[in-house]
Amino acid sequence: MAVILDLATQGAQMLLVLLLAPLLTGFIRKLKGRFLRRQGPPLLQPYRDLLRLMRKEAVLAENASWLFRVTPYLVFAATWVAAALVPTFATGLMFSWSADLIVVIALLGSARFFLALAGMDVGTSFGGIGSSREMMIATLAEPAMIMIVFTLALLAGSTQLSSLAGFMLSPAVGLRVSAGLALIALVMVAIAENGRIPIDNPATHLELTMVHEAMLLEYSGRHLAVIELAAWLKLLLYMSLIGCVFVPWGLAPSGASTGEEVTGVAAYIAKLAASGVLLALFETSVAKMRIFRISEFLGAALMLGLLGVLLLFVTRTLQ
Amino acid sequence: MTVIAELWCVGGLLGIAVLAAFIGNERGATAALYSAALALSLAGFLFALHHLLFGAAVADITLPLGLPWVGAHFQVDALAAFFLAVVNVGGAGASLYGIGYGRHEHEPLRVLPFFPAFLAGMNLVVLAADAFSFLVAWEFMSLASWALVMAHHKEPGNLEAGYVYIVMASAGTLALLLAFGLLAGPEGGYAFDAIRAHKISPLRAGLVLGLALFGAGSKAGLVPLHVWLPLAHPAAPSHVSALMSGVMTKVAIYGFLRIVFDLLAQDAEWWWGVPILAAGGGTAVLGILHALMQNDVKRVLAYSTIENIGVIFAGLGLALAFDTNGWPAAGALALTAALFHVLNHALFKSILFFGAGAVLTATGERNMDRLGGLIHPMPITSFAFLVACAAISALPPLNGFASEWLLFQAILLSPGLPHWGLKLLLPAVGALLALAAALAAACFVRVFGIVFLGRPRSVVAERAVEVDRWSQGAMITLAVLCVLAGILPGFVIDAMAPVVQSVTGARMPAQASIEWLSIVPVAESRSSYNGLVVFFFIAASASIAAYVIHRFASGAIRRAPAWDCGFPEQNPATQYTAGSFAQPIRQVFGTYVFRAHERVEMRPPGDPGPARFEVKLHDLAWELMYTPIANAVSLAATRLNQLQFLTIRVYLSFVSFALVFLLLVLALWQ
Amino acid sequence: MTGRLAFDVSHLLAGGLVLISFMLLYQNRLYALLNVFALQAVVLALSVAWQAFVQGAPHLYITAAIALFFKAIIIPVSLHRIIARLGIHREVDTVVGIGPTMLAGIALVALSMVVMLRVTSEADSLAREDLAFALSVVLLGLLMMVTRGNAVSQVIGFMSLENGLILAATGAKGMPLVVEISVAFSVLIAFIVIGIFLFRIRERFDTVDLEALDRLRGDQYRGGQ
Amino acid sequence: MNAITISGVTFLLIIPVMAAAILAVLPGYRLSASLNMAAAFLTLLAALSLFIWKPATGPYILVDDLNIVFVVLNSFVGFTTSVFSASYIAHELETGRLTPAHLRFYHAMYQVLLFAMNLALVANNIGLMWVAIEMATLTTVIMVGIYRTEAAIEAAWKYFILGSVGIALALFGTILVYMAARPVVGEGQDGMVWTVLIQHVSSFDPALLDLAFVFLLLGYGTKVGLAPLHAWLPDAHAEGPTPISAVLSGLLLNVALYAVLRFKLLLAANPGAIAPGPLMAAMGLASLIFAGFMLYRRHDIKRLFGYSSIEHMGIIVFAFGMGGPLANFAGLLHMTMHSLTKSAIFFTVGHIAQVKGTQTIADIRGLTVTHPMLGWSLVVGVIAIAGMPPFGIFMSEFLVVSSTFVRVPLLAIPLVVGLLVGFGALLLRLQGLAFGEPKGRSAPVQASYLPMAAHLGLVLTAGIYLPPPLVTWFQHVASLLG
Repeated sequence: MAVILDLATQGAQMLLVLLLAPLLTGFIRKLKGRFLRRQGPPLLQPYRDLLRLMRKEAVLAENASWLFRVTPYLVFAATWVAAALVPTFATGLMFSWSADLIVVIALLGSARFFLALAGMDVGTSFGGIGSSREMMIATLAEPAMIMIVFTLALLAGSTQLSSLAGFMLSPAVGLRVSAGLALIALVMVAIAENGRIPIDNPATHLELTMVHEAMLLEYSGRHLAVIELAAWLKLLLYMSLIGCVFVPWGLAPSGASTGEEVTGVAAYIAKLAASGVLLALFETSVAKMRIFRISEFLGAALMLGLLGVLLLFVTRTLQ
Repeated sequence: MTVIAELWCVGGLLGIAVLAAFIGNERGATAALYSAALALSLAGFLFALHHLLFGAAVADITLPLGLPWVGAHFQVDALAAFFLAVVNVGGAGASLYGIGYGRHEHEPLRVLPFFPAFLAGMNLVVLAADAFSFLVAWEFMSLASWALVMAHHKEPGNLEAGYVYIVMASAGTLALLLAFGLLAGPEGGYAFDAIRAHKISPLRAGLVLGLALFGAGSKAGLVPLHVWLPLAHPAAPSHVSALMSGVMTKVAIYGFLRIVFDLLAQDAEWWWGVPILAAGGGTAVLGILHALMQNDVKRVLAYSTIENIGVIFAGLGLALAFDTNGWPAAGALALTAALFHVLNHALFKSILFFGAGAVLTATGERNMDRLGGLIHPMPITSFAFLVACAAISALPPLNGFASEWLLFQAILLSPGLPHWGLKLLLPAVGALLALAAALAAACFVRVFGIVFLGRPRSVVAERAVEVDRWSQGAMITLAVLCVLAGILPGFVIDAMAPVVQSVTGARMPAQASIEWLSIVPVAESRSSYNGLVVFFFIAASASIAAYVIHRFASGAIRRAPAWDCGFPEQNPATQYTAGSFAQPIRQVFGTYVFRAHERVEMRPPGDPGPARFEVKLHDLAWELMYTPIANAVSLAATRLNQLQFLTIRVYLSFVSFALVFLLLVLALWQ
Repeated sequence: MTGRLAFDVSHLLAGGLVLISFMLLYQNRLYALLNVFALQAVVLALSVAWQAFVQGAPHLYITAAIALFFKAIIIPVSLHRIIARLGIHREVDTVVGIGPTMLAGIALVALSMVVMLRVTSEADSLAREDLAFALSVVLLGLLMMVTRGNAVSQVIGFMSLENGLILAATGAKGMPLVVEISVAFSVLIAFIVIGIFLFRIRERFDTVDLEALDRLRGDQYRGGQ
Repeated sequence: MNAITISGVTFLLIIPVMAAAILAVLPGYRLSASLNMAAAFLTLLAALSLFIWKPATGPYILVDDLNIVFVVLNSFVGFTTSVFSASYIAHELETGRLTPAHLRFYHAMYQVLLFAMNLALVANNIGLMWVAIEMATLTTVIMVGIYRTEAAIEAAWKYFILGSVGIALALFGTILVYMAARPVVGEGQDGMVWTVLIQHVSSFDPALLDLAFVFLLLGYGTKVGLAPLHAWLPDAHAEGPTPISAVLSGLLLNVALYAVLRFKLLLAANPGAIAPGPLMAAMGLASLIFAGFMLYRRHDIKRLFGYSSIEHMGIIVFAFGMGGPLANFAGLLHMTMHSLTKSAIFFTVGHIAQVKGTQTIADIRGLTVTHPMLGWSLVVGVIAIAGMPPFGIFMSEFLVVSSTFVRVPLLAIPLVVGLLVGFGALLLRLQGLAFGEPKGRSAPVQASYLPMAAHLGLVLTAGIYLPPPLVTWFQHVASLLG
């Protein structure tokens, strides 16, 4: 019985993220439009896009290989699994133990790996640009992310997201400099990883500036749809990650009652909305930076992460 | 008795080597000899595995060979058994590959005799249980591999490669020799048992550590002792490159383990982990950065070997740090991670070199910028290669990730260490490793993307055809092993438990019993990873998505010319090349690491001539270390050489000066 | 009383040899050098003969005879011939000037004295003094070979060195094989002299003739590294 | 004078003399060559007979554990070299570098040389030893000059002059030893009989012994080829007929070394005398490092290996200088192995120079392609001489280096550096010679591979398995050497 219930919750979460992801993106687009004194696309536009793309036939370049066709599903699967592993409204999900923060990062890494390969598959110059830049960004973003993980893990003594969240809820935490640094670093990494302004502009197709989009140029129809969905999932994932780690309030503990879980969902949606607003504000208020400034941007994130770790030792050994 | 069985295998291999010297040129000899080598390697592997799994007693035997009053001691304990397994699995793979690949060899007599000898040498290093036999086997291994590097001695650069290799190798051997000299003591107790019994002063122990780090490190390819590796490994025939990169470096690591973790165990000090960690971290990052800058496939792979060696050494340093600071449990975790990575690297690096070899036979090209699009003519090869790329880039659920994950888990235990230095050093090393991992991903996206994807960049690439079944078989088998080790890491860890137990005195909790076959380094609340479930989830969700879409949405496909943002370009030269792919990363790291500077030479407007772009990279290890040494030697040689051209009178005056000098000594000596 | 006398005479002769070695160093004309060397040979013969008499060792007379006839007569004469034949010009070319050479010689003598003084006197004093002189003669001969440029003077240096040896050998009371040794050495010297003649060695030991100089002593071609 | 009773020694000495006499008059190369071989072989048998049938020690003849090593080694290499020289000389005759007259002379001298060396080895009387060594030197001088080219003559001349001075110094040392002995053992005969000396040496006058040793070390050291007394060695090796180079490196150096060792024993047995060890160690080290650097600029293949002989003599002398059971054992082993390996290398090089018609390294490339047998045996030989396993030299170097590093770490560093430098040079040349695009003539060669195969086989076996009797024997000698 309990197993069924657990399975249900797990499944619920997976469906939830899947459903919420487009909505979040739509919400952000809408907001950005508003901030720019525009009407902005309707809130549900992403769903419509998805459905339209799904119904279209997929056009493949002549020399596209099997890898090109498999990649979208792999990317989607990896991202989805990763997103499913991050506690959204409840900790202690059935399979929460089957992976930890490092695995989540690695899953996103494999998604990127295959996407980059797909970008090079057709053999167009833009695909190459996209892949190469994407990997360059990743080489800086990933270590930064690992540093953040270190900070949190050393803080909580665990890389297990549920126990992390649990620890963050506990009074033992208090206010910590390193946690703050980690938060800033995490936000920066999240921006970079999701190709948001100032790193990359998801809305642009201006050849020389695009990174993520350049890899997708050759995709169309259902493949494009799946990949887009994966990208939205990723955004959602990062937001829920920040949420569950740094503002874990409202998370339903393991074996919680349905009531708590409902409140959990509510809190979760509230967090998403909040972070969406923040992101939209941020994106409208800054300009995109040149591609080679990115290294400095992410380098800063990496430094912050490392600093967080070191400070952690200081504070730890002092107290 | 495992040791005897293993020795028989070695004897068999040597026999094959001798036989090969005579029948090497016969028709069908190649296949026969490689098959024999394959059989023996498999036998060796099974014996070792049996010893490892069923925890047989430490087997020991002394033959009346080698140093007369010491004899040749051979021993198989858990550690040896593990490395025997690694060596022989690599050897078996290479032999299997060789059955097919060997046919393309022009001068089989330059390869066939030395290949089994090389295998035998590596086995012997692991089996040896006294200093003399160890060094003999060690140097024999170097020698055999040198001969294999010289197999294609007419190709430009190979002579230099072989020379640098053999000199570095013997420098390393001399370092180990000195180390053993200190360990054995003036009475010359060269047997490992005697050495274990013989306690030495802290200073000397430190010295031994340094020498071992130099000796084993130079063979394994620690920066800055790595310079020979990217020259020699690519020069050899590909299956030999696979052995050298995948297996021989591991034998070097075995040597280091044996000396520092076993023979020196009782003399270890708390700070010993520090230099190893530093070397490991630095090596990892520098190695992979170099790899990203290379255009020769095999060279890239060689440099990536250096990176992985760095990772392994970092793991060893971690283990030593934990051990020497009285935390064997953590040490066990770190050591497990390191050993796991040893196994993994042996597996996927072999596949990668096999793949490179396959490409070489199919196209005759090693330069990435003349390849491309090989995924179409060579589906099997490219698939195996892809798996290996994903594994070496530490992507879940493959084996590379499992070991890296364990390593990170070990690093996360650093706060438990008493010493400040270590506390602060470990996270830094962790950052380096993370950086290395990310760069590795970039590096292998580059390799696979440029070589196998896109459009052919040359005629040879267009004409490529898939390689023979044997080679495919070898690659696929190893790929399967990669996947298995990735999704069922628990069993591997348990298999390594006795090794770790024997070395650190502690072991990781038994994994096989944990539900759902996930692995738990310390405690589940802390961290756990389940490759199987992740694999299952990914497979499930991918196929569900695919099914749903094809079922309910469109499954239609239309082939069309590439869109390429509206202006497609037919010339494959417009694709991203290896160089251009690496350019952003070169921009970021190059200036510090390679003193890279780029020079663009644009024609004036209206001039139809092509623009030139060139990049200069420097390997600082060469410029700061080796060139000065070489210059010094050559200077000394030139100066001293003038003594060759003197007159007899001057030579006589030397004699008389010597005489007068000695007489003076006598006169003044009390 | 005889012991006293024996000592004095042999001492005198040995000292004479050292003195003559200095004279050899002093010469700067080849013929004069030859003559001085002949003189040294004579003195050596005397001292050997004296030793034979004192020690009552008749076989030493043979050595004395060899010294007299071979070294004092045959060798100088033949060298004289060679100089004439090969048209070697008559000066001794001194690589190091006469003065410094003398100083060095004195230093060497002093050195040999010091070294010998360390010898405990239980080895009887006669032998000890003889040895000291012999060592000086040897060293001076060596010095001559080193500081004199042309073949003849170097041969002479070698021979005076060898005189020192004979002096020591005969001084060593009851030493066996002395005769054989002196014979052997004479053969050696004969070889050298013949060699000089055969190979037309004009100026220095190490050129057989002039254009040979470049190709000889090996390894002067520029080969690939 | 009951010294020479009929025994193995008698044959050891008589056979070569008689052979020399016959060969001097015997015309016809084939016959003389085979006779040469036969005589050498008989000598070898005589030497071996010494094991079973050890002669009594007389005032002139001594056969003990120390010199029997040298004697047997000497006769063995003497024999194999004669086999090699048969095929080598045949070729020289074809190319007309040697005339039949020369050949008679050559073979006779070869036997005289063997005789002289054997005599030097079995001599119990230090005077006799001196005479024998001088004889050996003169013989080799003549053989070195046998080609009558300017280069050969100069080499011979240089060898002759330096050798003579060395001889003179050695004689002076010998006299001094006698002087030191006389007060103790009395006048005459006994003062030069080594067995007597070693009994009473403890009461000799140390100062005289020191002085004597200085002269002996320099005198015989010149023959050993220690720097800075080495100058004659490379040229003599380069310009003479290759069999003689082989004998020089393989045997004559050993004989001189043997003499040095004998006197080292004397000194070691006298409490008051200076320790000869440091002196020898220093000279050995100097030679090793010096030769190591000299190897780099060599362009003549035989001269190259001449320098390598200097290097190895340096190692051996260093080992004996270090002393102690391990180092002495290593020294003996190294000496044996070096003789075998180096002569094998010279066999190979001789044939190579003949087929390629040059000794210039730069003109010889890719031997393993054109002449696989020669090329690979060169590779094996050089690898062995460079001290790589599984060959015997590695074992001795292993022992020397490791034992040194424990006892005097600071000495081990220059030692290792020297070894590495030499190794680098040899391998550099080897790769050029054996690999790469072939260069120079590629005519087939009729060579006798048997001698080199035998030598290298022995060296290989020794590297893996030393038979126990040999070991105990070496160990005993090592303990003698203190």
